[in-house]
Amino acid sequence: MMIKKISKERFKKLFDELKEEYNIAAPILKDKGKEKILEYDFINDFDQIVWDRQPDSSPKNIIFPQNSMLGNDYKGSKYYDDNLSTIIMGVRSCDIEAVKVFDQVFIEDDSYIDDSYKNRRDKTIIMGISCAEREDSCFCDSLGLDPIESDYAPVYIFKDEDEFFIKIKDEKYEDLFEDLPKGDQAQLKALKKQRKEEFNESSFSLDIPTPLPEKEMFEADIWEEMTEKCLGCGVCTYYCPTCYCFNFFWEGEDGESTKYKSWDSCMFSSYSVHASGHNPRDSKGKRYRNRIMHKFSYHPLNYEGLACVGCGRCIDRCPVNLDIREALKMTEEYLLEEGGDESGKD
Amino acid sequence: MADSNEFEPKIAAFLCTWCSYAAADLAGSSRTQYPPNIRVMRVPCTGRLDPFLIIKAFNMGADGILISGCHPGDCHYLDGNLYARRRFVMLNELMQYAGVEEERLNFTWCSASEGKRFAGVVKKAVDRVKTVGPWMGFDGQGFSKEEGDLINEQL
Amino acid sequence: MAKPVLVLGGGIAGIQAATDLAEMGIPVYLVEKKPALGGKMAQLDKTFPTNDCSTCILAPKISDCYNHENVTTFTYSELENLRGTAGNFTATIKEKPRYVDVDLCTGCSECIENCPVTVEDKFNEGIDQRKAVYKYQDQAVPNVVTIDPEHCLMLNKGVCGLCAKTCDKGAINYEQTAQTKDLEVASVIFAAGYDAFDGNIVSEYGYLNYENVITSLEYERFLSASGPTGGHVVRPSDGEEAKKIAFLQCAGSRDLRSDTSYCSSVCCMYSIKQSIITKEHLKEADLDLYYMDIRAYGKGFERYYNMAQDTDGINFKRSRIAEIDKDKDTDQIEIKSVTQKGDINTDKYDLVILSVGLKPNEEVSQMMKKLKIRVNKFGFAAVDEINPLKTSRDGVYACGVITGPKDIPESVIQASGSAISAAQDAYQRQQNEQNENKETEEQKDEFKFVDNERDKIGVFVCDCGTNIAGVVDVPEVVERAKDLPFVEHSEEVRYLCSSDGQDLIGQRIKEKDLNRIVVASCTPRTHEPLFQKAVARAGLNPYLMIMTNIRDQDSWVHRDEEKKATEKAYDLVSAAAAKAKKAHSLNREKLEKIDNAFVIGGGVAGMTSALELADLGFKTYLIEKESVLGGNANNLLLTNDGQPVKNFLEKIKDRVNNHPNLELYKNYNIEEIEGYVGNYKFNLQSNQNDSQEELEGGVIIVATGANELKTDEYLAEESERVISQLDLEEMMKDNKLGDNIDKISMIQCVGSREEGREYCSRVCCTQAVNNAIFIKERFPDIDIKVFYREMRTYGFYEDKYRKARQLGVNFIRYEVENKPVVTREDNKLAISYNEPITDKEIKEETDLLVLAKAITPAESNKELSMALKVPLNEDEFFLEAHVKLRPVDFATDGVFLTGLAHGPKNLNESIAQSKAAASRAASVLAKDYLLTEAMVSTVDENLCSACGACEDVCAFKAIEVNHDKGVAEVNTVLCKGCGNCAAVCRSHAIELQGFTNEQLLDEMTALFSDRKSNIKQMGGIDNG
Amino acid sequence: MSNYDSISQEISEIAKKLLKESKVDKVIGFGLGRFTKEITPIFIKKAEDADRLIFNKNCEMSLTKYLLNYKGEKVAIVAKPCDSRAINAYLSEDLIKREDLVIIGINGCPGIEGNTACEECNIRNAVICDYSVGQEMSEEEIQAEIEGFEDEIDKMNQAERLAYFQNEFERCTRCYACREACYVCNCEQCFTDSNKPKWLGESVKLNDNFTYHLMRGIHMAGRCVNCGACEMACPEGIDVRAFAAKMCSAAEEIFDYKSGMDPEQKTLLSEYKVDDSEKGFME
Repeated sequence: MMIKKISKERFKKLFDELKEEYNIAAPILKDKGKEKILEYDFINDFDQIVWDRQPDSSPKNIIFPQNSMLGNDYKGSKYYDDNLSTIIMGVRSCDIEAVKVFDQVFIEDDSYIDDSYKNRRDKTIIMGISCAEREDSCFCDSLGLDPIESDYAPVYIFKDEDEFFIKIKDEKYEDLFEDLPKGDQAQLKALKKQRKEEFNESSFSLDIPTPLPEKEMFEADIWEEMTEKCLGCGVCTYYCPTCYCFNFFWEGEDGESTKYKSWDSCMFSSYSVHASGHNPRDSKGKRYRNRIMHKFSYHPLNYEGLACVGCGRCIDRCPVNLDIREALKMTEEYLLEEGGDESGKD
Repeated sequence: MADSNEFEPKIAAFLCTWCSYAAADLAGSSRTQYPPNIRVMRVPCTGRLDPFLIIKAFNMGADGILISGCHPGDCHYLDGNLYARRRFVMLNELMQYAGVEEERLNFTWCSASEGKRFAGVVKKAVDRVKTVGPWMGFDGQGFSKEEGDLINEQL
Repeated sequence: MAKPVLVLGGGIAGIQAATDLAEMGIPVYLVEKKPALGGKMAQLDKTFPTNDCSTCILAPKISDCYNHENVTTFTYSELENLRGTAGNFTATIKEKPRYVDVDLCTGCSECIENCPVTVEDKFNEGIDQRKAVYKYQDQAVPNVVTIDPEHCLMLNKGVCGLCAKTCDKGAINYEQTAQTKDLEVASVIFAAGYDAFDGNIVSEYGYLNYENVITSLEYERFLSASGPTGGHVVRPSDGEEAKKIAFLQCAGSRDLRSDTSYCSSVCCMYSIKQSIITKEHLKEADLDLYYMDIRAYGKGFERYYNMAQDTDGINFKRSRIAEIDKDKDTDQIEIKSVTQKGDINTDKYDLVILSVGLKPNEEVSQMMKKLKIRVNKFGFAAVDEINPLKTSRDGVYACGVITGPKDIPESVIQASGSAISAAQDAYQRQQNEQNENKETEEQKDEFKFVDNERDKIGVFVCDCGTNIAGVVDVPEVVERAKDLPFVEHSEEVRYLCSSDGQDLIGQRIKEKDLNRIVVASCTPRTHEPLFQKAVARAGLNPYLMIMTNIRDQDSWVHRDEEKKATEKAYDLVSAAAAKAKKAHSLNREKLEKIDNAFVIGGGVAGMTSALELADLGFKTYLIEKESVLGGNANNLLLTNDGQPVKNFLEKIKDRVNNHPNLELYKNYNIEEIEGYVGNYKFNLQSNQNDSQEELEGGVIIVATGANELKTDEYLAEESERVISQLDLEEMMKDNKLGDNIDKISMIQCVGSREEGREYCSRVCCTQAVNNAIFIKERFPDIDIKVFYREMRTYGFYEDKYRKARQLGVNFIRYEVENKPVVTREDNKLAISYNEPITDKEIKEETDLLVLAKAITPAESNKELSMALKVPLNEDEFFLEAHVKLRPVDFATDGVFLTGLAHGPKNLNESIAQSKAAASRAASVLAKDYLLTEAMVSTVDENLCSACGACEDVCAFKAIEVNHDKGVAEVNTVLCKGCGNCAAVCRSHAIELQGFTNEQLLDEMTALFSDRKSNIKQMGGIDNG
Repeated sequence: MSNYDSISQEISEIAKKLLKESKVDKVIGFGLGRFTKEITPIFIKKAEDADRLIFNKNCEMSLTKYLLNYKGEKVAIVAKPCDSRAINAYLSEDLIKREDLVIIGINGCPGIEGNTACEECNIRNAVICDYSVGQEMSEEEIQAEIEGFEDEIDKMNQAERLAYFQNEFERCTRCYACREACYVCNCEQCFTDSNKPKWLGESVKLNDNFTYHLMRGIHMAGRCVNCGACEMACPEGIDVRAFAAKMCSAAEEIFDYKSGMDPEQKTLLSEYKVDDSEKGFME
């Protein structure tokens, strides 16, 4: 482990050095019509990076692009070079945890290794950043994550006003930061302690068994009511850092077609339609059940940890303000009322 | 279109079978010459034309469209062309608003006896499309290698 | 087996009569003197009062008729003789030599281009020129050339022969001779049409001396886009655009000095039409119409007339023409005219159009005389008011202008009407005939089902001799087509339409197991049926054949651009292949039907229709809500030609009461109507007692009549001395015109042609004239004044008008803004009016005031129109499917219209129309089953959200939302395959078979595939 | 609208009464989320919960579409003027039954915060309702609300417009939130999901994105009530309403047509007049 401490100016210099060797993606403000949205993209200019709040979307679009022709497709980004590895700067605990979910599914699961993901992932270095303040909708700590620091990123940044601690946990990358001035470990510890204290308690507390009891919850009658207002648009899944469902298709004319891999969404009514026309998830409730159960039951059953990281983006982006916390609370209450019977769990 | 450097547009033409397609046939039997830039798709009635098909023509790379049906009142199916007229007026508004040049959007009527007029309409439509050049797609990226190179040069 | 019927004349009347008969299953011989079908209507540009394009509406009718399996057409042929009696005629037909083998000629017109002889083109009224070998018109049916024996060098001088050299089909045959044929027929319909007045009749207007004086039919060709001037209005003298134009009405008509003293009925309207169209062509033009009375008496005419009056630059001048001269300097025509008040005006015009009238063809008149068919003094076939379609010779019927001047819809009505009379002579429904039919039809079901097989497309590209191959590089197209997806076979054929070519397609289908066929040749409009049959013969569903047009729309129109034409041909072939790939087997379905007919309304119209159908053997239900039959006719004294109406009425009422096939429901109201063509159900409720009836039938005829206007204008409600023309007839009937009446005043247009009732009631002028004559002949001392706006005694009724004036009836014109005023003083009526010639205000007493009250639509029309789902027009009369060519049909199949419910008309017109409605209804009932179209709409129930948009836009009421199932349902019997529903359906739940979205999209994909290599997709990015 | 509290209270009281008297099974309205202060659609089934109903300038969602989920049930709905037009449109297509429906219409709608559609909205009173709440707005007041509104895109030239929309639709991820939020989009299957035929590719490319929005745009013709729900729903802040709004203004300008004004009204493209405009046709 190595700790460095640098000024903003020095970081900028470092950035300029790194960008010669790496593609760099970081959260920058992007014009989205009337508003500006904080989103990860490949950049060339350090000053563009916004450090101080949770980006509006996760780095999923970098590590798992929406459409890929089974190579890379970054919409022809100017600052992306396919020959270089990529550093993603400023990734928060929640999003780091989400990358872990991807890694579990696409790389660590022996049953199938997704080469295109693995190639991309192998060429990606994640530089995490410590959260300083809670957003309205996020609740990672309620799910047991630490917003201050995540162990899963090999390099971690702690921003203190105009100064940056850089903690290099993976020896592999120490070379990159060798020349930087050393940081004081105690000072960093103090900063973390102060952060922790300042980090207000989430008003949202959750007491559910994980994995959620599969059969019991599958049969629970709460789903339709929970999703009465759901439009079925799929925005939640697109902005979810852990949703990784995808679809393959060919596009183009005879002899000239391209195979694509593209995000899918379990909230789409067409998600699980059979060729026969039958759809086992033929209602919004059933589809939302899949979303919750995947995150809180199926994933923990098959891997480790939850597949929800509490980033709250689905809450922010939902056009009708459907709140996953309300859904989880309803689940909790349902289990409390109905679920004295432990046999439901397995 | 290799024998000349001049831009030769390719225009998607939808003609109703009873009037305008007949007019095109009449232009043929009276040997009235017109430019070979249109590709005719025969439909029973302009009322059959879902505006989607017209939008799709641009999506696929047609440089323009030409739609011609029976004159109002002449519809073989009584009033199909009158419904079509509204659709086209609205579609035209939409396409122009979206930034598609009006010269690419050619709507008219031709009766079965208007062979000469049909030839004139084609000439006019082709001339109109020529004035605005090749359609580069809604993404502005062009459809052919040449167009692509042109854009890359500009970049 | 029904015996054939002979129809003479291939104009619109003949075509209609032939088609109706053929639809009833009766073989028809259609004989046309000219080299092609179409008659006068084919020469017209637009038609009034809708400005419909004449060709657009006529051409499909011609091809339907020409291609009908029951119609045998003899063009360029004439009737020589007719022997025998009704039911057993022998007609001798002479086919004139064309010097062209009709079976070999493809109509390619190469010979025409090479012909060195140029002559006047009769089709274009001699304005234009044509060659000695010629096509009668561009869209000639049959589409073959004819050699003009008068001018052909080879035929006359034995030199030239260029056409024969040009034609590699060997279709030219200078040795051809006239052929005579004897045809055995049951009955004959004369639909021989008319001639427009020629130059001699109108010579006094300077027609023969001044180039810039032309006839209206010549002008029609000027206006036609396919005419000699390409639709430009120019002066013949110098080809300059005409800016000031005069129309002279009644040129030759209503003229005592000539033998055309009748009114030609159509000239006012066609001149209005021409003036409106002229204004469309030439916005700046100044048009003057010189007229006596504008006779806008037909349905929708008054509105049209008003529209013209409201158009700037169209001026109606009520004046007589005094003098016509030419200004030698400017070539303009100078017209001196005199108004009613005697003012003289002089104006100059670039172009003067003589609104010439209609007269029977001299030869036809002579022929009729020869065949013992009585003609009237003008040479028209003599018919009467009660039998308007029957000639003096049994078994010989007449329709169209041959019975008197009339417009297109009335000709069509008469044609349909005469068809049912002719059918009664010919029609014997025999079992063996039905069996025969069934056998041929059922073959269609035996196509191999190939839809789920791997596509194997066969492409056949026609050279059409040199017509295609001379421009398009056919071998290249054939070669490249081989590489198209799923193309199994691609081949060049010299003449694909030849019987060898057709057989070749069948052979290849069998050899190579082809299951989709692409034919690249001429236009599918004429040749699709041919190739469909060729494919069907080889056991393949005909709808798996897709045709594309690389001749009429490619090689012929890009003659100097061989490369581009070849590229286009390839594109079109690839698009057709793409479409073929997505083609499905389609079938015309057979549906059961009920052979009974409903007739609603027991007036003369309803009774006539019902009797015609009953006579043909169809069970007919006649429904009348009143307790008496006869309707308005019960009030009439005499027909317009002086026959007692009562006798006629008694006769048909008696027949109605006693006909074995006719069930009469008097005093019944219709409670409910449901169903569709072939399967209607009526619930009737007696308005006398509780009895109810549930009846089933296949067709409905609406004959619900109309009413006399109820008004209080002119003290109509206040004084017993103010009566209507119908009341007057009642008085005349009862001999109540006694000594105490010295003065009778008649006011015309009471409630007609005014705001709120913008139509002419049509019958009143003639009725007033007839009644005035009746009175004058019996009481010559009674003073009769008729206050009129325009006398509309059209056709032969003009003679009555003249007679009334000769008898001393006073006709006094008034303007609608300045109506006569009626007052009552001491129980005496007085009428005040402006005397137009002297311009003096006059007030005088009158003993009786007779009002020509408007004919108004029945109040029940609204309710019935909703129950039947058929429309009303803005005046609330029923609205037919097409005012020109479908005057008794509704857009909804199986429902027909006749009589006053359609609009005001005279008795003879009602009778003719009722026969027509019966004829149209019979053509549905006479079939063994209903046959749907193959290309109809189908609904994917999974996608349909039952929003009803398709139902809203369907003009044929073929779609209905089933609210229980929550889906739209298509009645394939009614669907005409226009596809409007498919375009309006947002979820694409409804598709038009044969033109599916998939087919159109794939067609487009093929056409633009060379533009599809989007660089964003292919370039720049490593595909890994 | 001056007093949201009193309006909210009115709505609550109507709802309470309707539920208590079992006139309806549920009331669809606006309320607050459990963990946020954001407005969210709520579905009140018990009279005692009716107090949760509120109305304020953040009630941005279009609730009309939820009616399709309750066919055959008795439902009350809180309807802004634009929603009331949408209800009319559903009624005209027989998608819902008037007798099953109790409409609590908002009069004098002040517009929704952040919803640009409201800047040009000239229907500020519910056009169909059983109960109305709020103060009806007069024609003058409405004119004052929309005064000064101009379509900025209309002022651009052709190339600028194309560039503007390319820039917008470049961001589209085709999540179809605009579609799902829109009351008009109630097809059993959207054309975007159709395989036969395939109208659009699955990959998110500008050419197809643009095409999608055009196709959606033409489907809005004569049906969009300009509620702005699509724009509010777009997570990418794309001007997804522009085409629909253009269709509204064109329909009004050319055909004097406003959608959803009457439950008997046919949609713009399901009818015609003989003398309809031929704007944009070739000479």
